[in-house]
Amino acid sequence: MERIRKHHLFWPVLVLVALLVFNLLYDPDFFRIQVRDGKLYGNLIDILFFGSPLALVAIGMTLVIATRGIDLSVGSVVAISAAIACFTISKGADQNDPGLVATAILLALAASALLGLWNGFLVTRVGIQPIVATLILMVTGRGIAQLITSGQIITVISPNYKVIGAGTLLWLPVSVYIAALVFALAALLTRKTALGLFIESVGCNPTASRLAGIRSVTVRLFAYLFCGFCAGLAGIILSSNVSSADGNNAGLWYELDAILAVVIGGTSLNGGRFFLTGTLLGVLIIQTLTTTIYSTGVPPEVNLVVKALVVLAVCLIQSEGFRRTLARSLVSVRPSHQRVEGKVTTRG
Amino acid sequence: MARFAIKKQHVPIIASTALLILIFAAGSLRYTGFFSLQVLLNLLIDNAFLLIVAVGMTFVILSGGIDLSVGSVIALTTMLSAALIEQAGWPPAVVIPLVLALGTSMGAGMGAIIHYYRIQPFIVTLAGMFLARGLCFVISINAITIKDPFYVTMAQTRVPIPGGNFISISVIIALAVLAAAIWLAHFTRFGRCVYAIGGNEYSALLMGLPVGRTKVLIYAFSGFCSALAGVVFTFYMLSGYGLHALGLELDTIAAVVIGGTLLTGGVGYVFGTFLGVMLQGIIQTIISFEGTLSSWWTKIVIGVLLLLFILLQRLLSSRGEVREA
Amino acid sequence: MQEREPLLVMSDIHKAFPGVQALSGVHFRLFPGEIHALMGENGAGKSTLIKVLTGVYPADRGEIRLEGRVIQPHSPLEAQMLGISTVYQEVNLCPNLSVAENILIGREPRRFGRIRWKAMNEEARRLLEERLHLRIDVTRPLGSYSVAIQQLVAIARALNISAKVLILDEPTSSLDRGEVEQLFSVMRKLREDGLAILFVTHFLDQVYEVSDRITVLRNGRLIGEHLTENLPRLELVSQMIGKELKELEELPKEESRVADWAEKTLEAVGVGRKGSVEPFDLGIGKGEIVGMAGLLGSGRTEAARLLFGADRADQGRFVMSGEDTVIHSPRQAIDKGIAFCSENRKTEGIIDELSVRENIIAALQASQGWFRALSRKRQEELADEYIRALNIYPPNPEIPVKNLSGGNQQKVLLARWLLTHPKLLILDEPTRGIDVGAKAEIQKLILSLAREGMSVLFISSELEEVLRISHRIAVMRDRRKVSEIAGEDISRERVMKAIAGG
Amino acid sequence: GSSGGSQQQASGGGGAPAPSQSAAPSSSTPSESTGEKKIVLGFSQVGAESGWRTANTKSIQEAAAAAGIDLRFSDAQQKQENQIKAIRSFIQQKVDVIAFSPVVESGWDTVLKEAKDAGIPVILTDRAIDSPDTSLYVSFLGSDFVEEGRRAGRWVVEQFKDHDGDVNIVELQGTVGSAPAIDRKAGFEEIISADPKFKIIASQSGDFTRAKGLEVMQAILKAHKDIDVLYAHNDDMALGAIQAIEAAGLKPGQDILIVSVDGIRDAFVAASEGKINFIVECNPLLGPQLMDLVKKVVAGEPVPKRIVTEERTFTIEEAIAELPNRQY
Ligand SMILES: Nc1ncnc2c1ncn2[C@@H]1O[C@H](COP(=O)(O)OP(=O)(O)OP(=O)(O)O)[C@@H](O)[C@H]1O
Ligand SMILES: Nc1ncnc2c1ncn2[C@@H]1O[C@H](COP(=O)(O)OP(=O)(O)OP(=O)(O)O)[C@@H](O)[C@H]1O
Ligand SMILES: [Mg+2]
Ligand SMILES: [Mg+2]
Repeated sequence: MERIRKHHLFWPVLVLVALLVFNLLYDPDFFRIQVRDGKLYGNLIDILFFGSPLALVAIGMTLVIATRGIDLSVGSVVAISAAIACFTISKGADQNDPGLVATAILLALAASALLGLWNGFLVTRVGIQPIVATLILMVTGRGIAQLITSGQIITVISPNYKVIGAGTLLWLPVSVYIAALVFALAALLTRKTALGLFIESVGCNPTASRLAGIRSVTVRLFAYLFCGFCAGLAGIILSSNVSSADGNNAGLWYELDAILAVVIGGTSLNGGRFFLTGTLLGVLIIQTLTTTIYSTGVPPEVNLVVKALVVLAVCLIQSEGFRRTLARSLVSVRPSHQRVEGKVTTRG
Repeated sequence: MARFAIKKQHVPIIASTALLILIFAAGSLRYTGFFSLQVLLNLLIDNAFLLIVAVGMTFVILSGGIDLSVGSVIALTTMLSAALIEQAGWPPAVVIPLVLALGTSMGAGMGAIIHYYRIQPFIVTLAGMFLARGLCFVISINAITIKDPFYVTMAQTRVPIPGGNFISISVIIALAVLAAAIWLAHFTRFGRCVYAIGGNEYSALLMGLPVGRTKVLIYAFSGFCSALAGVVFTFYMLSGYGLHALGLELDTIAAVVIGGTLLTGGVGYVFGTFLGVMLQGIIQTIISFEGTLSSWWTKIVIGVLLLLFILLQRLLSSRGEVREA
Repeated sequence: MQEREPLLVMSDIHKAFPGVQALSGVHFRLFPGEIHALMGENGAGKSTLIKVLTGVYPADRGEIRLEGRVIQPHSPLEAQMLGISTVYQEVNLCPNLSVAENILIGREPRRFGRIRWKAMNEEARRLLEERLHLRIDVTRPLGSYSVAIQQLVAIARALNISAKVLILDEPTSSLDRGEVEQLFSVMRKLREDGLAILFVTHFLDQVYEVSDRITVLRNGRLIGEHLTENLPRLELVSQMIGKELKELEELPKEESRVADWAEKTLEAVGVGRKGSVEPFDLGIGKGEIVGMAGLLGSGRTEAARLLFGADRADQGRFVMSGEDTVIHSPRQAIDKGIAFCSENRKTEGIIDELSVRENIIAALQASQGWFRALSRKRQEELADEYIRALNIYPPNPEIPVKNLSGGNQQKVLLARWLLTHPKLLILDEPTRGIDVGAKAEIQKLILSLAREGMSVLFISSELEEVLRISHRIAVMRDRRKVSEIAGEDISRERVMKAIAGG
Repeated sequence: GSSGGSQQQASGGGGAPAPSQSAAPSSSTPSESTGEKKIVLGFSQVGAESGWRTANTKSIQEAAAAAGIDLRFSDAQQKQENQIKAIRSFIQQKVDVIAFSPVVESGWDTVLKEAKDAGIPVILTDRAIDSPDTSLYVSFLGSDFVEEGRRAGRWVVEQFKDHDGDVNIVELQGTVGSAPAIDRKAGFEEIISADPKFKIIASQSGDFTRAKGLEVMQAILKAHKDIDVLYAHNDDMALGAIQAIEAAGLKPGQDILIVSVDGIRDAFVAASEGKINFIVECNPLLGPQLMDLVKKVVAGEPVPKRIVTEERTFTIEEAIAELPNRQY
């Protein structure tokens, strides 16, 4: 029991379970999953389905944050990738031509990876602070996306393209498989090769890492590139889901949600240790919260207040200091004050 | 040793100033009506509130933290002011101190959570951002216009400057805040403690500095600045609205960082922030003088100008460093 | 002396960290007007005791009395206000602030709340010069100075606080003889003024030179408290280590095999860098140990960094096995079989969040690249091997390295580089903060590695150590290499003379 | 008629009078005749947040080119403060007329006074401002969001006039706090509140986007089983919602009646497939009307204070007929 409680994922899991239980109490049907037209249909599936693009972005973001960076441009990359894919398809004679769709996807992904590389270049080679370097693309990127779409929403009619974001494979949405695949890829890359160690060490202490011979430039470049790639994939899923590309709104505020997910998952914004599974849990928490808000009919004007309170609760409950205060005030043995404890908190 | 020897730490500031002058000169050559004092003064008038929040944010970033709640606190301040004045009929003399106190205590609350419960500033202030913005809509979804004579006077009074130009009262407030903040950062114990915390929080603690108190104060100060910026913003807009100052936190952070403050904390100058704000303003001005850009080109050009500026700044700075060495 | 009331009494102090009982039932007394040495192996709990005393960590159990009253400081600030001034083991100052600020922050001279910068710089300059005979530009950021200077600044800060108790946790670990003398004379003066001084060091000579009383800890337990004059050296060592030990000094001095060293592992020809080191020549033979001696700031560290590519040399060339090579980055140096263990373990050495295992294998893995990952099993084997070889405590490869005691962190760094089996190993203050037993072990290890053909460049501020193990000594002065002394010529006097310049 | 659009040059330089240092009220009211000097129009657009807005921008740009008016266009990226800055810089550039679509209704007095003092007439497009001082602008050209909501409401009431029992309505709101969302909601509620059988069982914000419309509708469909009507504040949300309804195995337009506002082309396509039952148009093509107005203002002719743009509503049949004519 003690071991479980000490596990870094214990509290995120608890929060997620609490949210789900709340839903179950509110609506006993919440967990019901039906099979409809050969696919599973239900709230839980929706959470996975709508969570998958965010999960993709957050996975990429985790690596960037682990290197002590941040990527604010993901939302814009989502929009650009969506725009490129839809624009390419819309220019085709036969929008449903598999070759065309594949070309469109490859183009979009290549562009996204390139944009990620550009961010990495600014950060590592030019030495611009990550937040500013990626802010540039965040601003410019929306413009580029709109330039591609001429400010319009490009609608495509391409069942083949639609499969990616709205299709079903073995009862589950295709996008869920894509997210799972990328997650597995990231986990494999970071845990089976030495990349994870390098990323963590660069994020923890860049100087020491350089002196230990770790190619910190390459490592960080890779992180940004991967993040761009993930955002691009998310853009394809999002646009394919609604069969259209909206340069202005696609992926709007994604950067905040993605960073939030990463932080809830236990990765520190100061770089170093990162937790991909934690990030995934963070995404599920955020998406479950969103779904909860929609399905319980919280009035839109208080949505944000609810979100704020939940976010606060999530991070307070993860704080050992708060739990101690809470326990103390519940038991109310004797009010004693907080102790200064240096940087001794261990993450198991 | 010479009296005019440039210190390495000052190189970015000097580079930014030089660039700002350069851009202004370029703008003057390119656009009619650009080369006038009033254009510069408008820069101040239009960015007074940004300057005020950015000053508060500078302290936060110097300490190695971040405050995402500033834009929402501004919105909440405008909303609260408007609701209290127009709907509840309270006098401005009560409302303004009240909103300032509220902003300050909200900041202090976030600071306390950040410090005592050791939660990352990003997430705490993000929650603060959602909360403040959400509270706006709880007060009212609609915009509330302010017709109170005091606010109208504050909004429309033009303080004449020799040469037929003018500034607004908000500019005076903003410049006063700037001056006070420079003093605070460089000539008080509090300010130095902020730098120390940014340099290394654990060391600061071991050096016997009041880390906890200072951190709470830093966020309280940022909250105060946001609320004050909210008041100035209310003068500027004469309305309370839940969507005011949307996304301002990023503009603010950008201004601070462009001004040479390191996001990792401990390095930077309040005056740099002033330059950062002016730079963002001048980019906006250039865009509106250009007058032929479509919406997307506007974004692209803003981004490209930003990039150019930062590249030049780095180039100049590294030159300076080489010469210094 | 005995009859006086102790100024400070810590009784029955317990402190546990996850997995480690750092202190169990420690009693400690400190009398006014004495210098009290706290001794123990690496990881014995010395620093922890100090941190408990100064409110950095809360004690799990126990009581602290100062002048008879129970105190319970919750932070170093409170401890300071109670009159306890501390220099912690690692340099805990702010690298971004100026030297003057680091000394005086929190107590700046002010007028109407406004800091008087001029007065502050003046005061800092005066303090450093008068007390520690150090003349540096106090307006420059602290981070631009070497570790030794930073250590002196930290000491100056502590000295400037009017205190009843002064705590110095390994203040001398990277200071040279002269600086140490300076510090000791200040300490003796403070002792006369009635201050109680707690002093931690691993240098036995220093203990016997200044201390009046010794408390020994082992594995977090109190072993004994003695008056210094009643405790012979060997007895002290065996109390610390827990077993009898023959005199440590008697290391087998290598009989020179000068002939072998004709084959050079690395030759630097006219290598230098503007503003840091004047061009110098240095060749290191296969299996040779070259020591580097010099005063504080003489440029030893900076010369070593050039050889490793940590800073890029802007003049001269390198020759390895007869061929010209470029060394522009640590990466290239490592690929060519050079390793460099930095003196600054906190900022340039350990990767603090990562585990001991990961820290140990970092350099080896880096040289193997991304895809040839060491298997987890292999990593554990390697880590275990070196934990045993260097006696790293606690012997758990999975704890974050930041939770290790200072000396043990140093051993982890050594392990990291030994693991790469370099052709040339550059060691900058490798024994910094390492206890007597371990120091001897490490010296033996270095000698045996050299016998197997590894070249070593050995930098230490402890001259004795350099003299003991070097085959050849390069002396630096004012950022220039001024002489080279080899073989039979090596003697304390000659080296001292070269260092002093004559 | 259409004329070559290459008249717009990159930079100004032509039209403005000799630069004077002061921005003090000058007596140089736009007295130049429209003869040789081109009229300079400063237009501050809200942003490019939707296809509707882009069509609006395009219409204005094309109409200006066609009318031979020198357009200074500035995009506010959805921020009121940017619009205020833009208007200040128009004053600085001494344009002949300023026109803008206010981001919000309130907070314009200060800057419009400056314009008034500088003698530059102001035209509002698309949205009104709520200033009591109507002398700050010469005319307001645009649609009436409340009326759009009412039209949607009237259609719903009409459809269910013979229906007894509750009519369950789901509302997809626009961005919380935005003027169209508030007004379209208010107008709709005003009409349906007349009869208590109309019940809004869920009302959630879909941020005016397809993706959100889909996501929100998906959740609502799980929580509510019998929905009769979907009222979406814009077409994009309706299009997203249609997808959700289809995924739930229902038939949009039949099982759930759908009303939406705007009238973009994709909505007409959906309507022609019977998936949207009623479209309330909100016309973005104000350009030609605006240019006429500008010319009149400059010429000193009297103009009406309020000009409502011509807007229609479309049932499925009308939508099918209209579809070929839709440009945006
Ligand atoms: N923050 C911490 N978290 C966990 N364990 C710790 C922490 N700090 C110290 N320890 C452990 O407590 C024990 C005592 O460490 P301490 O730093 O007091 O040793 P020390 O006697 O000062 O050694 P050294 O001579 O190497 O400085 C060690 O085993 C160390 O690993
Ligand atoms: N007067 C001074 N005395 C000592 N160090 C100085 C002095 N002035 C500057 N320094 C700084 O100290 C550093 C000296 O270089 P370096 O670290 O190579 O010396 P070192 O011989 O290794 O001595 P140390 O024992 O201090 O490490 C330089 O970075 C320099 O900036
Ligand atoms: Mg220690
Ligand atoms: Mg050195």
